[in-house]
Amino acid sequence: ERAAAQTALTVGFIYVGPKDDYGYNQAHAEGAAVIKALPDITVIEEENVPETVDVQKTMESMINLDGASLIFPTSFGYFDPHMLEMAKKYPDVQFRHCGGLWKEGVNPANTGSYFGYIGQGLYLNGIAAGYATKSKKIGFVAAKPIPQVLQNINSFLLGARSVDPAITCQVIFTGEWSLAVKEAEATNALIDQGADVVTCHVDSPKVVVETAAGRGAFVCGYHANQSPLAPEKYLTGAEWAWGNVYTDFAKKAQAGEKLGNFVRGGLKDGFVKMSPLGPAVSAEARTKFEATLAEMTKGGFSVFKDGLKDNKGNVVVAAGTSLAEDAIELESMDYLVEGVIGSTS
Amino acid sequence: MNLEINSRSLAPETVPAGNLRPVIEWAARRAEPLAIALLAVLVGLALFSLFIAALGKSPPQLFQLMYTGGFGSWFSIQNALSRAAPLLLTALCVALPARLGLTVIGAEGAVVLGGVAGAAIALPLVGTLPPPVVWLFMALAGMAAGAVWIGLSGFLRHYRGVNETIASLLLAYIAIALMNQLIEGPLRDPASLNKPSTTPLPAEYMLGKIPGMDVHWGFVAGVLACVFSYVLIEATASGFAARIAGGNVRAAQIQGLPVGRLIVGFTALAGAFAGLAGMIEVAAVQGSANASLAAGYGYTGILVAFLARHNPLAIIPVAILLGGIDASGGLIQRRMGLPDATVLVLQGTLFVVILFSETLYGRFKIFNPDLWSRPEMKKGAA
Amino acid sequence: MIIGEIPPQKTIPAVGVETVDMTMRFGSFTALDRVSIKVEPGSFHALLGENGAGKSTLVKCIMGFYRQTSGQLMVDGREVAVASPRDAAALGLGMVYQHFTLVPSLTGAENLVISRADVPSVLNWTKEKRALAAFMETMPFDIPLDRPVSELAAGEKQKLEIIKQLYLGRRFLVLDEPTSVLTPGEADDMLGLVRGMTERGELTVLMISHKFHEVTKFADAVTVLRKGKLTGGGKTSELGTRDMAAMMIGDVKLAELDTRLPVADDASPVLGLENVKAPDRTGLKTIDIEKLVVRSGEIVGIAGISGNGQKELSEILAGQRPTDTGEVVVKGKPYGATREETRENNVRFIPEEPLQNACAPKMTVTENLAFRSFDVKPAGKPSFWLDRSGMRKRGGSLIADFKVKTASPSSPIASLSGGNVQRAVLARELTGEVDLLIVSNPCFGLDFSAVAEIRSRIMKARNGGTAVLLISEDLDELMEMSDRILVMSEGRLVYETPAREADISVIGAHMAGHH
Amino acid sequence: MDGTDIGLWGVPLAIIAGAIRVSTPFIFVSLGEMITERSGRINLGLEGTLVFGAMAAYATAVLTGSPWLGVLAAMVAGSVFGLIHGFICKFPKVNDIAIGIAMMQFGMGLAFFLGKPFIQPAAPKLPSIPFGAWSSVAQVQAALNINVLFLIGIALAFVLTWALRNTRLGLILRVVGDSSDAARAMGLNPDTIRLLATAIGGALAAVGGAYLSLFYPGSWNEGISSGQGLMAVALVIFARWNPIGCLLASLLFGGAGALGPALQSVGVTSGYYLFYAAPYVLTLVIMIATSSPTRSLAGAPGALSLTK
Ligand SMILES: Nc1ncnc2c1ncn2[C@@H]1O[C@H](COP(=O)(O)OP(=O)(O)OP(=O)(O)O)[C@@H](O)[C@H]1O
Ligand SMILES: Nc1ncnc2c1ncn2[C@@H]1O[C@H](COP(=O)(O)OP(=O)(O)OP(=O)(O)O)[C@@H](O)[C@H]1O
Ligand SMILES: [Mg+2]
Ligand SMILES: [Mg+2]
Repeated sequence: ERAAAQTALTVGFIYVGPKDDYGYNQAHAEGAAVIKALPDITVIEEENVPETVDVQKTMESMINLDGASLIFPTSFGYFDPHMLEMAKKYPDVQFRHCGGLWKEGVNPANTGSYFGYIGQGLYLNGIAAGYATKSKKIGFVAAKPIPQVLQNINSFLLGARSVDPAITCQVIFTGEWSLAVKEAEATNALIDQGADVVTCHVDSPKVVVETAAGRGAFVCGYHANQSPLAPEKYLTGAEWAWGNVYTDFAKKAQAGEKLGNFVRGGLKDGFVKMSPLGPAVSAEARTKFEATLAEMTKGGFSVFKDGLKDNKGNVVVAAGTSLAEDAIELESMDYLVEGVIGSTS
Repeated sequence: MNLEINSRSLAPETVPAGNLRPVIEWAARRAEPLAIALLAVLVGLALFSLFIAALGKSPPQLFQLMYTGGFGSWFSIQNALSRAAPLLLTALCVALPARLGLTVIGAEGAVVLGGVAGAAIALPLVGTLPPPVVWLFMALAGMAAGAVWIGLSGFLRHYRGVNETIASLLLAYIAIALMNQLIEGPLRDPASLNKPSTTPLPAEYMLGKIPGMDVHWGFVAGVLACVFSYVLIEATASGFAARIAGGNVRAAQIQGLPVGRLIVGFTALAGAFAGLAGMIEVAAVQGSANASLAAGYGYTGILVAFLARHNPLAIIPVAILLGGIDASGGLIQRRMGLPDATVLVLQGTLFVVILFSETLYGRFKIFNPDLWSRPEMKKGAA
Repeated sequence: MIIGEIPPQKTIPAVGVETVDMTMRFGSFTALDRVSIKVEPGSFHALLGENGAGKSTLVKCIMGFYRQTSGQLMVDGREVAVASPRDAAALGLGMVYQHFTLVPSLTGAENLVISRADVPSVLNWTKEKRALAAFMETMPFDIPLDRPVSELAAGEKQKLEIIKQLYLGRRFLVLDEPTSVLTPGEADDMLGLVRGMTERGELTVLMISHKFHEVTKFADAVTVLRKGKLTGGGKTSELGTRDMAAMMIGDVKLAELDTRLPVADDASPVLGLENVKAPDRTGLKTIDIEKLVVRSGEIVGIAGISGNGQKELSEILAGQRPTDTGEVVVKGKPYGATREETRENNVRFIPEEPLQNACAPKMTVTENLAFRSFDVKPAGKPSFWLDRSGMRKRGGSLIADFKVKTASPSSPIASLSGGNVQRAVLARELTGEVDLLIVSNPCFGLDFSAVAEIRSRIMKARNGGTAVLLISEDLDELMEMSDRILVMSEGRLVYETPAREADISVIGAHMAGHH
Repeated sequence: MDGTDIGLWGVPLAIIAGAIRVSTPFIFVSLGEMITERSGRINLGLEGTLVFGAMAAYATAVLTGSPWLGVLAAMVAGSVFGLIHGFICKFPKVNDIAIGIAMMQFGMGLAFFLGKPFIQPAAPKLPSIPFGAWSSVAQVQAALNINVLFLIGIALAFVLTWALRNTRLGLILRVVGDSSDAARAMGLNPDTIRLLATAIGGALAAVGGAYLSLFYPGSWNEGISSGQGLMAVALVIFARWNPIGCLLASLLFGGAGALGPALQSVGVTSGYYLFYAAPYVLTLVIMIATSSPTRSLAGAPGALSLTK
C-alpha cells in the first residue's frame, strides 16, 4: 500500500471560481493539466468551492473518497482555518497552498505555501506602459486593497516611472474578485480620466482587457495570456507558470522526497513569465524591457528601494536600503507609493 | 388544463364510522404532504435523469455517486450534516415570516451582519471572559444584528407599507456592503493580509465539534431552533396568533391581535436565527468575520424553507437532503467530469417540481376528508 | 336552401331561452336535477331559491361557463350547443354578475370597447368616442364614460354593466342579484328602466333575486328551485309572497325576530365617537364623524351607499385605520381596539364578507372558532400554551349550537359555503358576554331563512343589553332592525332619524348626497 | 487617443455615460417585468432568465458569428423560461413568487452548466452608433457610443405607454391585470394572457442578458450579472408599473451604479463599498418615502399577489 502510493499519486486541486475564467483559476488549472499528463498521476479537480466549511469537506472528500495524498487548495482564503484544520486531521496528506504565509513552527509540517514574485512581472508591465502612455497617466483596476494587489499596483507604477518619473497611476477598487459590470465601469472611469494604459488585478481580466482595448487604450495582462482578446492593444502581461511548480511538487511526492514548505520563485525560477510583447511596443521599449527582464532573471532585482515614499509622503523604504523580490516585507505591503492616486481603505 | 382528480378519486367508497374517524382523518391530512413531497422528488429526479442522459452520461452512476457522496458513509453523512447546519437557521429566517404571510428573501444580510457583530463583540471579551460566556455574548450580538435587519423589513412592511420581499433583498445588498466596509476598515485585523478579516478567535474560543462527530455545534443549534420554532408556532398562543395574522391580517386586527408587534417580533426572531447562523460561522468555522460570510447560505435557505412548506420540523430533513446533494456535488465533478453547476440544475429542477406539486394538495380524495362525504352527512345538530 | 330551415321571422329583438331537463353534477353531487324552465322573449323573469339551490349553476350552464351533464338549451326555439361564454354571446345571451365585472382602472369607454368581440388591434379613439356617444343617445341611462370605473358610484357601475351588455348586442340578460349594492331608489330606478326595455321588446331579463318585493313589482313570471330541483313557478300576478316562500323552503319554519324590548331611557352609552377624522383609503378624502353614540340595548343603523366611508368607519372601530384627530370611547374610556380592551369591554365584530375579513381561510373551522379564546385559560388568565383539546371541545359545541354545516371540524373554513362561514363567525362573536357588537352587512347574499336566523340572533343580543352598531347597505334590513338610523354620505353622518318614523325616500335622498 | 483632462467633470459625465451603458439591461428586464406584472403575475425569476439569456446570446454569437442571432436566441430562450413559469403558475395553489425563485435557481444552474464551453471564446459584439462624433472630447465620444439596444429600450418604453392605452392587446393586458373575474366575464382566459405576458417578460429580460454578454461588459462568465434581474421587481414597484417610470428608474439606477468608480477616479477613495451600495440605498429610501400602510399602491395591478 505504502509503496504503491509512492509511485501512483492522486493530486487534488481546488479552485474558488470556474477553472476557465481566463485568469487566476485558469492559470492554476493549466498547471494542473501539465501534471495530469505525467505518468502515474491522477488529478482530481473541483471548481467554485467557497471558502467555508465546504472547502474543508471537499479536501476531506478528496482524501477519503478519492485517496488524494497531495492537495492544492489554490485560493488565498482556503489557508486559515480551512486547510490548517484539515492538515491537523490528516497528517499523512500533504497540503500546499498558493499565496499563504506558511510559518515555521506555527503551521503544521505537512502544509506549506508557494507563490511567485509576480510583482516583477508587473514592473515589466509598467515599463511597457511607460513607453506607451502619451497622457502620462496609467490606470489599474484592482479588486481589494490587500498586500498582493498593492504590491502589484506599486510595481506597475514604479516600472512606468523608471521610464518617465512624471507618470501617475490611478487605481480603482471594485471590492470584489469577480464582478464584470463594475470592472468595466472602473475601466471606463479610468480612461475617462485620461489613462491610456490599463492593467488589473482581478480574478478574470477578460472584461478589463476587452473594455480598455475597445476604448482604444493599451492594456497589460495578468494571470494568463490575454493577447488573443486584444491583439493590437496588448503590450505584454505577467503570467503564472504554475505547471513548473506543480511538476516539481508532484515529482518529489512521487519519489517520496520531502516537499518544500515555503516555496517562492520568480522569473528566474520559472514561476512567473511574461506574455510575448505586442506589436505596439516600440523598439526603445523593447530594449529596456528585455534588459530589465534579463537583469531580473539573474535574481536579486529590487523594485522597492532607497527612500521610496508612499502617496501620503511617508518614507516606506529607508534611504540606502533595497528590498529584493524575496524580501518578506513585500508580502505584507499596506501602502500605495507616491504617484499612485488612490487609497488603501 | 384543469386536473379534476376529484372525480376519479382514489378513495375507498366506504368511510369508516365511529370514533376512529377523527384519527383516520388526522392521519390522512398528515400523510398528504409526505406523499406529495415524495412524489415530487421522484418526478424531479426523473426529469433530471433525462437531462443527464441527454448529455450522454449515466443517470444510475450519477445517483450512485450522489448517494455515496451525500449519505453513503459515516464521513459522507457528517459532510451532509455540516453543510446543512447553517441552512437550518437561514431556512427559519424565511419560514417564520412566511407563517405570517411575509416573503422574506434577504436572510443573507442577517447572516453577514450576525457574523460581523459576533466577531466584533468577541474582540474586547476574549481573554477576559471564559469561552462559554464569550459565546453567549457573541450569540446575543449576532442575533441582535440579524433581528434588527430582518425585523426592519417587517417593520417597514407593517408600518410603512413597503414590500418586504424587495426591502429585505435591498437590505441584504446593503448589509454585504457594510460588512466589507467594516472588515476592510475599522474592524480589520492588520495581520489579516490577503484576506481582510477581523482578529481571529484564539483556538480555545472556537466552538468545537459535537463529541464523536465531525460536525460543529451549529447543527445542534439549528435543530434546536427548528424544534423551538415548531413548538412556538404550533403549541403556544403567540404562535397561534401569528398564524391568524398570517392567514388573514384583517381577521387578526379585528380580533385586536397586535399584528404589528407580531410581525416585527417574528421577523426579528427570524433574523435572529439567521444572525446566529452568521455568528456560528464565525465561532465554529472561520474564526473571524470576513467576506466568506456571504457564501449564499441565506439564499439556499429560501429553497429549504419553501421545500419544507415553511414547517420548521420539515426544515430539518430538507436541509440535510440539500446538504447531502451539495456534498455529493464535488464527487460528481471529480468522477464524472460534470461541472459544478450540475448540482444547481438538480436543485433548480427539484425546487420547481416540488413547488409545482403544491397544486396537488387537496386533490387526492384519499388525503382529503372533506371529500369523503358531502356536507349533508353532517348537519351540525340539526 | 331548404325552406324549413329558415328560422321564423322575429318580430322583436329580445331573445327567448328555454332549458329542457337540464342536469348538472359535480362529482357525485347533483347540483341541478332535470330543470326545465321557459323564459319568453321580452319577458322579465325571476329565478328564486335558497342559497345553494342551484340558481347560479343553472345560469352558468346557460351562459356556457359549465357544460351541463345532460339536458338541452333552446334559444329562440332552436336547440343550441353553448360550449363557452363566447358561444352564448354570439347568440345574444349576456350576464350581469352580482359582483361587478367592470375593470376598475379602465374608463367606462375603455371597458365598453374592450369587451366587444371585434376590437381592432389599434384603436381609433376619436372614432370610438363618437360611436359611443351615438349609442348612449339610445340608452335610457346617462353615465360618464371618460372616468375610471373605480370613481363611479355603485348604482352607476350597475347601470354601466347593463349598458355594456346592450352595447354588446345582448338581448337576453341574466341579472344575478343586481340590486344588492344599490339604494332602494337606485334599485327601483334601474329595474324600472330595464322593465321598460322588456316591455318594448328590446330585451329579455332573467333575474336572480332574494327580494320578494322586487320580484312582485317588476317580474312577469317566476321559477323556483330547491336543492337543484324545480319546485314551482308561474305568473307573479297569480302568486303571493307566501306561495313563493313555500316553494323555496318547503314547510320549514323561519326563525322569528324577538319582540323588540324598549330601550331604557337611562341606557348607558357604550360606544362613542367624537370629532373623529381619518384619511380614507385613497388618501385624498377624509372621514369626519362629529358624533356617534350607541347605547346599551339599542341597535344603531348606519345607512349609506358603499364607498361613502362605512368601510373606513368600521376600520377605525377595528383599530385598522389610524385616526388624525378625535377618539373612540367605549364605556367611558378611550378605546384602541387592542385585544385587552376588546376583551375587557366585551366588544365583538362581525365584518362584511366574513371569509375575507374575519377568518383565516386555510385554518380549520375549529381554529377559526377559537380566535376569541385561544389565549385565555378558562379562568380568564392569559395562557401561554395553546389548549388544543379544549379548543376542539369548544369548537364542537359551537358548531352544534349554531348549526354550522361542515364536513368535519378540521376542514379548512374556506371549504364551507358562504352562509356557513357567516354562521361560524356569528358563533364565535356572539358567544359569551357581548356588550358592544359591530356588524357590517351581515346578510349580504344570503337567502331569507339564513337572513332571518342571523337577524334574530342579533335582536336577541340587543334585547339582552348589547349595544349594536349595524352598518348596512340594505335599507330594508336597517328599517327592520334598527332603533335609530344614521345616514353616512361622503365620510360624514349627515342625517339621523328614529327608525319608527323613518321615511325611506328622505333617507335615500340623503344617501344620494342631496342634503 | 488624445487624453483631454476633464477632471471633476468626469463625475457627471461618468454618471450619464454609466446611465447609458449600465441601464440597458435594467430597462429591458424592468419593462419585461412590468408587462408580466401588468397581467397580474409576478416573475421573481428574471435573474435566472437574464443569465440564461446572456449565455444563450453569447453562445449563439460564438457559434454563428452573428451577435444579432445571439439576441434572437436569447429572446427565444427567455420566452421559453417565461412560458414554463406561466404554465406552472396557471395551476391553482401554485405560488408565483416561489416559482420565480425556483426558476431563478434553475435558469442560473442551466446557464452555468451549458455555458462552460463558452467562457473562453470571444464573441462578436453588438455594434454601437457613434452619436458623439460631433464632440472633440474623447470622453464624450466614448460616452455617446450608444448601443442600438439602448435606443430600442427607450423606444420600447414609449411604445408600451402608447400601446397600453391605444391597442387591443394593451387594454386586454390591463383588464387581466386588474381583475381576473372581469377578464373571464369578457371571455378572456387570464391564464393564457398571463402565460404570454410572462413569456414576453422573459424574452425582454433575456435581451437584457444579451446586452450584458454581447455589448457591455461584453463577456460571458458566471459573474456576468450582479442582480440586474432581481432588481427588476424593485424597479417596477418603484416605477409604479409605468413604462416611462421603468425607463427613468433604470437610468437612475444605472447612473447611481456608475457613481462609485467615477468618484474613485477623481480621488474620492474612502468608503467605496458604501458608494457601491448607493443604488440599493437610493431604491430603498425612495420606496419608503413613497409607500404608505393605509393606502394601496397607486397604479398597482389589482390582481397582483405582491401588493395584496
Ligand atoms: N370548486 C368546488 N369544489 C368542491 N366543492 C365546492 C366547490 N365550490 C363549492 N363547493 C362546495 O359548495 C358549497 C358552497 O357553495 P356556495 O358557496 O355556493 O354555498 P351555498 O350553497 O350558497 O350555501 P349557503 O346557503 O350556506 O351560502 C360548499 O359545501 C363547498 O364544499
Ligand atoms: N364547482 C362546483 N363544484 C362542486 N359543487 C358545486 C360547484 N358549484 C356549485 N356547487 C354546488 O352546487 C350547489 C348549487 O350552487 P349554486 O351556486 O348554483 O347555488 P345558488 O342557488 O346560486 O346559491 P346562492 O343563492 O348562494 O347564489 C351548491 O350547494 C354547491 O354545493
Ligand atoms: Mg352562495
Ligand atoms: Mg348563486
